Amino acid sequence: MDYLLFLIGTVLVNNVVLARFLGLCPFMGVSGKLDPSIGMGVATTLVMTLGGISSWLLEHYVLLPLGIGFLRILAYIVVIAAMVQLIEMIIRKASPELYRALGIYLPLITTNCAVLGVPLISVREGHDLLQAALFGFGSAVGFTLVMAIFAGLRERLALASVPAAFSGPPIAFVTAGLLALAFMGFGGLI
Amino acid sequence: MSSIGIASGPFAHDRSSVNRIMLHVCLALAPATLFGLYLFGWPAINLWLLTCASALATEAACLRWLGQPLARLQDGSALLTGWLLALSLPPWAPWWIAVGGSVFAIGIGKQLYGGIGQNPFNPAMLARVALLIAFPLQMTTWALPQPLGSAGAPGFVEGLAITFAGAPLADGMSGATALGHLKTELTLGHSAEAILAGDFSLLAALLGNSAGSLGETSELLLLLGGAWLLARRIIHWEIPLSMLLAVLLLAAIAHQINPGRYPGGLYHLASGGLLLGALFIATDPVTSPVSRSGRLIFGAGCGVLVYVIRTWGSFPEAVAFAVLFMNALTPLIDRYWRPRAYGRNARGKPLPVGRQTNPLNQEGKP
Amino acid sequence: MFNLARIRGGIHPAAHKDRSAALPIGGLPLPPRLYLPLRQHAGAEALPLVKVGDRVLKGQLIAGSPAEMSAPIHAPSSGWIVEIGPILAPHPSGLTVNGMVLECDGEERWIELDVPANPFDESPLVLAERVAQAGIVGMGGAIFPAAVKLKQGTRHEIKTVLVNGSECEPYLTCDDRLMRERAEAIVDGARLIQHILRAYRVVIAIEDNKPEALAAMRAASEPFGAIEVEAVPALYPMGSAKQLIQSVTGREVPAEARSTSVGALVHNVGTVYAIQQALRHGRPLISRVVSVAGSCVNNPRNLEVLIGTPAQALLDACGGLSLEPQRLLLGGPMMGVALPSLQVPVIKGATGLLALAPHELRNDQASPCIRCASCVDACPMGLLPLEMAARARADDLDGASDYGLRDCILCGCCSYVCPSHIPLVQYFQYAMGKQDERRSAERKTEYIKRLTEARAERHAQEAAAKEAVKAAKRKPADKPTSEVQS
Amino acid sequence: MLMATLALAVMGLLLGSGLGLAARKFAVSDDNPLLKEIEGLMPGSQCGQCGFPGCGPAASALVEGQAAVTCCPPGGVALAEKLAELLGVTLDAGQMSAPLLARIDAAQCTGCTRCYRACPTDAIVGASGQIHSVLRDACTGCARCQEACPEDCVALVTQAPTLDTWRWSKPQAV
Repeated sequence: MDYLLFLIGTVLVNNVVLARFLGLCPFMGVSGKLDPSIGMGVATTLVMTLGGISSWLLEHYVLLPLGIGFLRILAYIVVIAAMVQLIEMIIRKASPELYRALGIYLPLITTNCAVLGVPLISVREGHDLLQAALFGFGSAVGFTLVMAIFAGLRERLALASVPAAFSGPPIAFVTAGLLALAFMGFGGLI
Repeated sequence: MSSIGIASGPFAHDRSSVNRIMLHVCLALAPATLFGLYLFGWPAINLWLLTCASALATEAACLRWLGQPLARLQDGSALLTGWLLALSLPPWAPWWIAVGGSVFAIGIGKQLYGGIGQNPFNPAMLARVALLIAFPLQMTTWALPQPLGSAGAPGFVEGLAITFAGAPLADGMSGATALGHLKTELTLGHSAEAILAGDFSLLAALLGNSAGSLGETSELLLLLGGAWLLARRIIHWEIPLSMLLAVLLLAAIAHQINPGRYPGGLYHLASGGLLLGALFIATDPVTSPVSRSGRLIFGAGCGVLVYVIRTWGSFPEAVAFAVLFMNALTPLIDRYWRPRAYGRNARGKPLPVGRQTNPLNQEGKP
Repeated sequence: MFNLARIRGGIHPAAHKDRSAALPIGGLPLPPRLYLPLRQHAGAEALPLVKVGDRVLKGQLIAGSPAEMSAPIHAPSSGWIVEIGPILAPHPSGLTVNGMVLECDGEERWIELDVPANPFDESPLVLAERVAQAGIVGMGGAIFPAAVKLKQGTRHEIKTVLVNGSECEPYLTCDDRLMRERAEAIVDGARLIQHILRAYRVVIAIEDNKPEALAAMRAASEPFGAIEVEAVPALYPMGSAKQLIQSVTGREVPAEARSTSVGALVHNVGTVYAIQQALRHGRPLISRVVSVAGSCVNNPRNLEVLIGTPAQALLDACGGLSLEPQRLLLGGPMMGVALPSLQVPVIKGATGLLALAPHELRNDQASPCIRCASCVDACPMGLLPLEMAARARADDLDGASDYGLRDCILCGCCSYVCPSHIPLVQYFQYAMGKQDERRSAERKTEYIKRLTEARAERHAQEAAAKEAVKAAKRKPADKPTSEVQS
Repeated sequence: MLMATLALAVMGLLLGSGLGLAARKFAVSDDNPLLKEIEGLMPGSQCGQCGFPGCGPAASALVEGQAAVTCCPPGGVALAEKLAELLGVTLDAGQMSAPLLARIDAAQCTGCTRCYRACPTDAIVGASGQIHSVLRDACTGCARCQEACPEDCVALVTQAPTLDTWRWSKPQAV
């Protein structure tokens, strides 16, 4: 039950995009169409969950025992970047379709600040291994949820007659703000 | 190779129009509004007039600025937005809440997206949430009902002072809403049953004689208006039904488990803006799904969120948040829950040729 | 009644049928000239078989069908062919179509008709061929060659022949009057079709707002057990084949399939009557019943009209116009088309001629969609008209297709109920036209590619042949050596 | 310090070799399938209206982004839309001009067969000494015949709409 609440909390209440403001570049960049945004979300979920686990292992079995915690950011980046490379290769081999859909955004996952930020937050909060994994997974699910919602909204906006001055990114930013407003309702749930 | 100006059929029409729909909704809101205005007196009347007028003014300014025909003002949508916003505000709120809310609702919530029909979020609820977060104090100061002409009721001039000069409410004049009261008392460790037994009267709540925003007080009059809209087929039945059922069901289950912590379904139904939301706000066609299954899901989602946020969240009232969140989900619902097309299965594939059987109606006479 | 399935959606437009339905089918004086488009049917244009100046007799074949998917055209009256060339088409564009102009001599002299003895003794294919030769097309407005449908039907197991007497379009009463006045002939025609298709049963489906037609058809079909007359609810678009099949048999025609795949075939009562006339009396299709109605017409009624009669003559026969109509329509107000002028002729698929005043018409001032979903509720096909139109507007043709454009029957229910007065059907027509354009461009590219390849191959062969000739010329000199080698 | 350097070096070594192995295991051949696909889409009449020597070079120019998706008049809007989708660019349909077709002025034609021989798609029919005419369905509007004609009697014209090519226009925007 605790873990379930923990998960809901990470997905909705402390949503990685709308409450922590991490991962904003893919949030704006890949959300034009629904299918790629869900693909991006799935890829990110994979990376973040694995990233959560591997960085926890790195933290507790390498960095802390060796007393080199100050290298945390550097080490995390190296591990996560390597993992993204690996996943990119696998996707390219397994599903050229998905690879073409995600295009240049797959390497972008490396520089998705959420991918680095989530493990760092996880360490700061002192999670255990399961919590770290859940935290990574939950954050990514929250990310995917928001991506999907936002992509759905943007697909509709593409058909709306938005005034010329606001069409495109401006109205997308306004919408993102209003979406965050809607998510504020979850405040205090956990 | 083209045909500019050549009209295509059909040439007949059922004479429906957007402004008739909007005016029907306004008319359905009228009884509950009039009663609310009577209950809360002159400040409420000022507030209501101010909100509607500033909504119309904002709409007119935006139409002018965007170079659209001013005749669009007549479609009644801006009036309805202002009206709904007024109904969701504390009745004695100061003037700038009304004006600011209207400008936000029409300007950002609606015209920024291109005007009527283009907005993804319900403008009135957007404004209410924005106001609630920006001005929590003003948005949660509830006047107690003081019907026009009753002893303590403010007169016309005092009403103006309350609305425009920000005259502070006297101590005896303000109170908490039923939901807010319950929330506060629960955190103090009292049991729900005891709290409700002491202060909550179902009958008063249904009739509307309790603190709250202008439009959420008289449940019976709201039901009356909603039933009329349903009968005129202006709104669909799916959203109100599934939304109310979801709240009732969750409340009943929770009440069974722990009556000391969770009040029953009727309490939820009769308090706050649930009925106003279910009948008039969630049913806004622009921001709700178009298919029947989609509307059922939308309503149920609203209901669940209302209950969850009311019970465990930090806000005592949740209709606005729930509606906004489900508004955001509407494009996805519309995409995945479509009606089944003739000759196709639910997933959009053609029905198999030749091996179709219908148990209800075989070939030939039964 | 109780075994009828409910169809989805649909609308109940005001019928406006009373005035024209009250009067019997009338005639009109022979017009001086008849205008005969060479294409009054779906498929290939008919080819003229006569020359300018030729004298023709009533019922004489004057244009033949070049393909299976076509229909021949017969002279509606006797006279001379005075012109073969472009004439104004009964089409909203106001463009012309190839056609013939027949100057009537007023004698109405028939050609000698080949009257078959007993059609029930003949084989189905022979009968279907006779229908083809009579130039009969779907008279409910679909203008699909009737014989093609019959021949397709003979290749499938047809359980139910549906005779479509629903006539769901407002204003139109031509089928209603035809059923009241010529019930025996229609029942006879239905039996002939049953014979051709070897169908198990025939259902004559009539909307329940036509009690007289129902009574007349019931009386006429009394002696024949296999023929049922069924009242279907008055609901537009009940007359659409898919909806009628669902309503009567309870089965849906699978998407992208024909109605024969569920063992049903639908023919309009007008078509059935024309088939009966052809098979019993040898008469080709040269006239039809047309409803002349609308509030601008002085005396709305049904007229039996020779094909090719200009619209103006019909209005004159109904007492002329009481006021200037806002719009002239060929067909009903839901699926009919606006006419460019009163000079256009009546064609085989013309069900009605309407002269409508402004108060009977849709408001042309569209406002933005408010997603009220009225169109979704009204759509008899279960589609999402608002999404289709939004995508058509953004030129997202694949998106529009995905939201149902591929299944749309253009019935217009969505437009009828739209509170924003959005011309949804025109958006669909536009998108379908674009798709059509795209397809024909693809076909052309394909064709050009084939031509280019063929040309390249021919050039290669020619070059090879030249090379061979050259080699042959050289050969004699080479010959001795090759012999030595071998 | 040493520890930190060592740890990072070991990590880099391990991850690098892991990635190297993976790259070998999940290797994908790198030739561009796009080029073939686009070549297949082109009309193949080598008419040269795009400004490239033929359909093949045009396809590679398209892949490299040197040519606009609207460069092929014979392919029309249909081809442009497909190319735009394949290449991931947005198409402004307004850029496409209406397709032109050749028309031979019968009064001036001497039946010299030069246009007939120049036509890359065999769209001109007629024997020597007889008046030639153009087949609508096969003409790409490439203007080769116009260049070849000694009498200057070939004109490139837009098609007049007929009932078959007439289309409904988009309703005026709301």
